[in-house]
Amino acid sequence: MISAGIDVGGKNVHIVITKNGTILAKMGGPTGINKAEAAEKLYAEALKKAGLKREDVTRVVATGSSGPRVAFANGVIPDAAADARGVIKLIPSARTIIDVGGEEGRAIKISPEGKVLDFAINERCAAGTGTFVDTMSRALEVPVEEMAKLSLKSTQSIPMNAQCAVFGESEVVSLIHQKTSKQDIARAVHDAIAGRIGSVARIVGLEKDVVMIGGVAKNPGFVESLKRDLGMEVKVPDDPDFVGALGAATAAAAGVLEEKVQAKVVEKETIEEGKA
Amino acid sequence: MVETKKVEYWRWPETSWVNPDIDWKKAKFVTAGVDVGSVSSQAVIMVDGQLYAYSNTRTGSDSPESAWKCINMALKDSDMKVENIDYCIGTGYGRVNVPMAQTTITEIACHARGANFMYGPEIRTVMDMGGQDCKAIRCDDRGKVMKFMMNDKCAAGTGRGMEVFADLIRVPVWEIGPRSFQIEKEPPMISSTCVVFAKTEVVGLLQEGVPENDIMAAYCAAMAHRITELLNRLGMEEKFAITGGIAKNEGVVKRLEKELGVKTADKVWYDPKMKDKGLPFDTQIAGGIGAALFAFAMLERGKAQSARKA
Amino acid sequence: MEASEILKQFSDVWELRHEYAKDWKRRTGGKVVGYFCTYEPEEVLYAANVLPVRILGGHEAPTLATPHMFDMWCPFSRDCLNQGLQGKYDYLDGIMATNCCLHPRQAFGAWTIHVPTPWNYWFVMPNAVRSPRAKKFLRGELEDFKKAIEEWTGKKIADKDLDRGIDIMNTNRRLMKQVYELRKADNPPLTGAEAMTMVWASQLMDKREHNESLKQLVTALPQRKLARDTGVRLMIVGSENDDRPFMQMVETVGGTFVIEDHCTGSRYFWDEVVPDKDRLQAIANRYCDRVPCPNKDWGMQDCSRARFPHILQLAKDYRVQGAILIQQKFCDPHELDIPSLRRYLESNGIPCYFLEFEVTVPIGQFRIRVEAFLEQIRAEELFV
Amino acid sequence: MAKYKIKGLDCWNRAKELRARYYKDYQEAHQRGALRWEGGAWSFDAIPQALEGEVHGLTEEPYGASIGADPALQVRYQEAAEGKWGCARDLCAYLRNYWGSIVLNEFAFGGEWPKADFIFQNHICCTHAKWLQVADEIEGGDIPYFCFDVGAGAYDKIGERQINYVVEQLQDGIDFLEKATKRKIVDEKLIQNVQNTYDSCCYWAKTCELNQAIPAPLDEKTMFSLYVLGTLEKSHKDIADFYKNRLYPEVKDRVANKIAAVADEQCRVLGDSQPPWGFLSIFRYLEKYGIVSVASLYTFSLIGWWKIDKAGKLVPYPTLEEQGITIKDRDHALRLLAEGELKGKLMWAPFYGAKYKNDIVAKIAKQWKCDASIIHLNRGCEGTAQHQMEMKIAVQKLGLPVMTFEGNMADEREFDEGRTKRFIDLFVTETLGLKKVAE
Repeated sequence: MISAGIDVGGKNVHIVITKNGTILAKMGGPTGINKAEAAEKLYAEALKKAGLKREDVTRVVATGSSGPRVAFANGVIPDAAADARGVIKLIPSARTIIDVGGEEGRAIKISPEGKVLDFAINERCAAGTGTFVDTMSRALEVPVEEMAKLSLKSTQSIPMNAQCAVFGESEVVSLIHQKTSKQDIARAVHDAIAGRIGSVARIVGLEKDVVMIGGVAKNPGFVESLKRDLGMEVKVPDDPDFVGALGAATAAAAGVLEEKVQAKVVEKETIEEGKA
Repeated sequence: MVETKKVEYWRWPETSWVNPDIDWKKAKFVTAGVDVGSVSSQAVIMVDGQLYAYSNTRTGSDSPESAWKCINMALKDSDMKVENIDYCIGTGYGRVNVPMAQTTITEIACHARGANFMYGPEIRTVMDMGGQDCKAIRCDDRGKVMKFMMNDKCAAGTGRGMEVFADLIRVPVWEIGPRSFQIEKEPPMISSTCVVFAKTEVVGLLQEGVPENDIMAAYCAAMAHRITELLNRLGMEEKFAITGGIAKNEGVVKRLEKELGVKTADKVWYDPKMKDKGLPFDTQIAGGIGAALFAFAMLERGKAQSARKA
Repeated sequence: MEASEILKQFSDVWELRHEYAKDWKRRTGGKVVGYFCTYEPEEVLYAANVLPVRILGGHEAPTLATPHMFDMWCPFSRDCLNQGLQGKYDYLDGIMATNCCLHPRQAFGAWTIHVPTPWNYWFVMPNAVRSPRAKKFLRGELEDFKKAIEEWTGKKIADKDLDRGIDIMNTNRRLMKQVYELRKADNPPLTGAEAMTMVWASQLMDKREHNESLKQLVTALPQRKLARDTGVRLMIVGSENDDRPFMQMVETVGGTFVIEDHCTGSRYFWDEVVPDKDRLQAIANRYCDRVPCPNKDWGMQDCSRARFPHILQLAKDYRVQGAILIQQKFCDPHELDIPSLRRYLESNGIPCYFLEFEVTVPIGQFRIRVEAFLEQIRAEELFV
Repeated sequence: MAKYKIKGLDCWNRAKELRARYYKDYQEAHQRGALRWEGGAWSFDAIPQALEGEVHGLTEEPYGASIGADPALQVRYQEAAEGKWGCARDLCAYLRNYWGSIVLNEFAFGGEWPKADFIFQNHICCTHAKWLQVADEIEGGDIPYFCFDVGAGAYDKIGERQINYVVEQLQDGIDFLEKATKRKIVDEKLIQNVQNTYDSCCYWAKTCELNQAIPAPLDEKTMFSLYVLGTLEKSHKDIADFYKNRLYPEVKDRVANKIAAVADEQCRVLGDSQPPWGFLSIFRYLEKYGIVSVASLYTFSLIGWWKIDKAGKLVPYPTLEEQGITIKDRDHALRLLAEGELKGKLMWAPFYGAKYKNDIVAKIAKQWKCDASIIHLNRGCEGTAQHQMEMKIAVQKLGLPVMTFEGNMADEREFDEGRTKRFIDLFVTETLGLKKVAE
């Protein structure tokens, strides 16, 4: 059976098409302004890459913060659920998942079957997300990939005080003025976020194996900082940013079909409101 | 993960100006104020307390460089050299890294003093909307700070935020103000003013097909609201003037006036001579003006010696 | 000994607090009890030859505390718990807390569950300290506390022991007050950061040793001249404060802290126990009559506060030109007082500036605020 | 096809009527020559209500909560408190609503802010004494103010000394009241009020106890609106009568007839702390999955009195009848009142340590047959947010799945409805493995 998983996040769309569990095609790209369109377009490309027609695909499951926007999906599953399914497929020994994407960092505790037992997310501030890294790389005037390499060369740890991404930016600038090496600054940035994410992970409890996924997992500098913060090994699968999509595809194959979750807000009820 | 930069919608034009009617060589004191902010840098040159030249440039990652860049730009159409300056005061967020400055004074004091010079002695409340700080200042008729407050450890509702927004919505930053009024009716404001999360929210609105102008209106309104909160905490007293970059954004200013129920002082020189000559009025140079005026005062009062090298 | 050397000793105890406590145990074979709030009656602990050490900030991101205290709890309390969870206090024989504010109770609660400590005690300190009923009630609680310690240490606490405990504490208070007296000078012989380091040390080390150093300090300080301009005479008021980088930063940009009202400063030691043949009652009276924490400061007939006039008096005695009001983020007791305190001080001609502390303060952002505040105070120099 | 019958509460309108009357009485008190007083929901209203003549109180928390139920109003009030008075944004959300209301001189139920004649407060958390101390200041500082302290220790440590400490303060409180109002305390009234207080507090606990039944006759969302009366004036005979003779019998009858709060009850949830009042809709959202919040330490013991019996079970605190007590005189009344509030109100236990809360919560989870727990990490009230993370760990140890979500009982700026529903979807479909029930 052929199934597809589509992960539509804040910044990127990731698509995985599988046949009886084996991956036929992976396709990723930026969401741009219109996420639905981007998903549509990339899905077409993915099918082409896999040499398939739409009707060949039995079931499509979407996930990610904008999963519900994917009109052609047969169902939607929550992103943490997709993470869990994807990770357990790739690394069966995984018990704790740390997923750091552009706008959210989350930790998930899973059972050996890949069921979500507990989860926590980095609440309401950007200082624990990929965006923080992007902002800092802009301030440091080196691309993120470069930052990763630099931080691995760093020899000392400098604490960053700023919580806010924008103040972090100016803290980086003042570190530059203090003639702090770019290596050390890069590490300071990674350590700062790792600290935030690390404490989120501790909320669900750190059970081995800890697996990190999401776009930021491609940043070895950050992974290093995270290992340091957690004081334990952190595994990273190949293409860590495709894991959510893979999980959705797995769900599709398994036939998990949640009816689309409407985001409509129920009208407010007051304290007098009762059962009557 | 790294964003490849397209057109930089946040980038605004850099400017400079020299007053042709002043012969600085006759001056008793030539003073300068260099305001190195987190986003923009200005240099202001004053001749015996008269505005002689200024520049408004973008701050790079290196403050000393930015300082040189803006002071050289201010003097590019003048025969004055930096060595001719008697006393220079550095201000702004990068004030400690202004090589040509003899001393530093915070932008809070400088903006109050500058606003007093630009808008006149009736100003009692000054709002400096800078790159990453909002400063609400109460001052007396000489522009002396009586009380002030700054935004908390988060950059929501600052100039930097507006730039990120401009980039995101792909509209030149100076167009946001005017376009934010080309709307049917005022939309609800963006709920999160956090630079990063506002981004998420804006993207959401764009996807729901909310017209760009409405989103700009919603963002400007959110910013105006943040500033109102700060002013309420400070305790607002008229007349009220705005300095800094955001002052140029009518979209924010008009909404701010509406929410406060207070009119902001007109952006024209208080000094009739300057007004009549139609000298350019740039709200971003208030800090530099204040610094240059303080430098002049310190020389006059013998609190400082001329550092003139030539 | 030189004043500077003695102050250096205090600074060393502050920096090497754990080494000090471990060494003290080795030297004396005594027990060490950690405590959170200055309403814990150290007199009784000293009477039992138990060393009380206050849990103070470690100033590292409290990542281990997050699973136990989510971030609406004050950073100081989270910091305290974090150090417990890191094992930094593994040498403690006991840990105790009291009815102060709700924040340290979180830390204490988690501590008793997750940080193995042989003995723990919850000491009930009444909140209505201005009620005539509190003193009697507190005496009873002290009785229980004394019993609990006797059972724990297996030694009876006699009146002479209580007298010793009271004397150690009172001597310490008296000597530190003498040092503070010197801060009234035009050019104080010690900075605010140094003065507070002295108080922190007092909360961390054996007060008998602290007292010996203080005796020398009191004689040595008058000869000390600091090669610095005192600048603006500042007061700092608010919640727990052990942020030395902040104190030092302010004193490098043109100000000097000449007095403060913190439970890590004058509020901790200002009042002595007035001896009475009923020792426990004497101790109870002291803790009810001391300069209160805002949390315990309310009137019996009206909305008056006992704390405000005291703070104003300090400001006058120390010729304060401006006050910096600080609080740990989320510190309700101080958040509840500060708007009123600010109005009170400003109406009495003392300009105020407010700052909110976290585990680490963003020095850069605070520096500009402080500089601007100092400029505001001496602005006249800048006008023709 | 629904699993159980459901039916609205017959006494519902009576509850609404009592609540409405309470605020109206306070507002109009002066027109009737009656006195007005402010205090907390736990301020032993039995005492000021025993003053001769007509007296009406305003309790601060429920008032703040009512404002919280209306996000637009709440933001306006809070911005007034934060802006015009200058208080911190992270203070108790009820308090900011309350102060803002005074700052704007607006009574949330219409008209101007009705200034009180005196304040009779008690200090239950860091906020309480200061709440009305500052309110008094905002109003000019001329309101006679009294605040007593109940911080005498945890329920299992309450002995003679602790009771005496509170009773003596109450006696001082009576002197204060008589001096401030130039009216006398009427002992007959006081005795009756204490009797009523016992009925309100014990019968609320008995009603909560009935919720151990499957299906649960009440869901927490409804209970929120029912305990409110007890936070207004538990010493009032109409309110005591409501709990004893209207609510309790009706809920008993629901249990007998298997009338459910939620038709498709399939998962019983243990809650904690106040809900985000402006967003009670999340409870409706849970019902789509057949999830019923049936119990919480907060809802049970905010007004309910409880004790732990010999078997270690959590049971309602005995009424005076059950104890065979008739109140003799004023001191007897004060003593009984202090006893009930100090020993019976387990809500206070968490203030003395995480273990207390965990023990009680574990009993509730077992006795009320909870399958899971959803904890509102309430940034608006540090009192009820005591040890919530420790509670999470403890409940997970019991084998119950736990979901937490950050929010604020009365500051919508700190609650993200969309995200919370996302959490619920994940928790319910994945961790609990439940499907939405057909609508």
